[in-house]
Amino acid sequence: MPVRVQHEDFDVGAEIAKLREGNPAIGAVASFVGIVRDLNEGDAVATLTLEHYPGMTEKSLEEIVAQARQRWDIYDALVVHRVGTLKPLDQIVLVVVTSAHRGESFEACEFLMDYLKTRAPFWKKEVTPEGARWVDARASDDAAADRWS
Amino acid sequence: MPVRVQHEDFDVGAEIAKLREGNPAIGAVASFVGIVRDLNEGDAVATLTLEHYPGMTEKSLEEIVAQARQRWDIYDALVVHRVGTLKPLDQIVLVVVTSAHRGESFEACEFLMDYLKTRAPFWKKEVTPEGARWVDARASDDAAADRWS
Amino acid sequence: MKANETQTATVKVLYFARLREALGKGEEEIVLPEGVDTVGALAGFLRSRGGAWAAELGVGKAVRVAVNQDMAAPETRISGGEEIAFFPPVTGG
Amino acid sequence: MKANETQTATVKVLYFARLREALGKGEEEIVLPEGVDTVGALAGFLRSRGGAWAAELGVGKAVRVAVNQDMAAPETRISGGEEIAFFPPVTGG
Repeated sequence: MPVRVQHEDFDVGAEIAKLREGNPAIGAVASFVGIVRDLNEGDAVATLTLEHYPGMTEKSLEEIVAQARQRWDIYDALVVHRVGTLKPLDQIVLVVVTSAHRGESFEACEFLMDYLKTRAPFWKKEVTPEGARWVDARASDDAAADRWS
Repeated sequence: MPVRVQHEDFDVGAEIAKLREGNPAIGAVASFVGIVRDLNEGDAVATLTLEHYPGMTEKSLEEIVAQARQRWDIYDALVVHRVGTLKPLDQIVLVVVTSAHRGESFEACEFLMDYLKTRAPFWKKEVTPEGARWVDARASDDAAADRWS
Repeated sequence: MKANETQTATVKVLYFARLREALGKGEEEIVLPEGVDTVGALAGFLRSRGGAWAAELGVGKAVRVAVNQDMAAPETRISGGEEIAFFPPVTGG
Repeated sequence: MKANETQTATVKVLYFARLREALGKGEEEIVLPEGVDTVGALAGFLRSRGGAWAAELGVGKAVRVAVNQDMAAPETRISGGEEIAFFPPVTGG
């Protein structure tokens, strides 16, 4: 399963080890971990709650992984995204890509993050001293995703 | 210590956890693992031996990390590179970069790998059915490094 | 249009995140009124409820729509039986 | 030039990887001959030994040089006391 949406935390080292297990043709593993920061737009963040669209979220992530496989010569890709209420220092998302050479895994990993940020139905709500608020989509994320089209 | 050259293997999950430990301003961790492949230029690889220039290797890696810190708004960077005799599936190199947002850590991580590949004094010798041979430098690695200058 | 066809032209409508909160519900069944055969027309029908519906789904609001879990456009056709979701721009990752 | 100054003008020379194997040694002390005051001149002196030295350090060979662990060029000056390393293009990572 290249895609998982879950409440539980994930173990980066174990996920990487599992993805490349037994494939001696892999020469490169690029990975990314997104983490809850204690500060967003100048305000202290106490908690961050992630909502998603069950069914569509998994489907869109699988489509994004399928696109990455078409565009780059990679062996495997994994996306794990948490939902529910998290706090600063908690892991949110993991993307891992394996390939023969580093260029492909780096590019595919960045592509997966950029597309996930702009196309997968997740929404963040954060609690700050000012109260709870939905996080706004960032124009810079759209720009990052547009690089690939 | 942002740079280590060692015979021992490394634990990717533990290294990432240590690098971001206690810094809730970190929102992004990009990492890369390079691995010994069982096939290079069409020949089966039995072992790969890495030689380095003790002293200069560490110094050049530290300079590369310092450059990355100057060029990108990152929190930390780690480079671990193994030397000695390795076999297919063994880990060779780890680069980890932490930052607030993902763009910086991805770019700095790729930069570190590209510079390390072309400027840090390591040399690979592989044993294949054809005998032992020194691995040739790749023009594609020079091109990758040239992107940053 | 025959009476029994009209009866079956219902859609399941979902609302997420800021929209779910503002509209006060996450899900409802809607019998498509006559002439409502696109995503845009359905949004117009919802806006006609007034109040938060008019405000949240009005012009200038960044609202995304998915039909059967695929991103859709105002002109995407609907004919009953679909799952239609309205939500704000996504912010995961 | 005074005799005791000439005596101290030695350098430590290192060879790595393919070069170390082809030249049959990884390290040596060299007393700089008179007039050898650049990296290029030192390479010329080493080539004058003939055989593998002439072949491995000859024109068209991709050889890198570091002086005191910094990358150097043929015109980099040396005056004794340096650590000078010759090696092939690097292939780590």
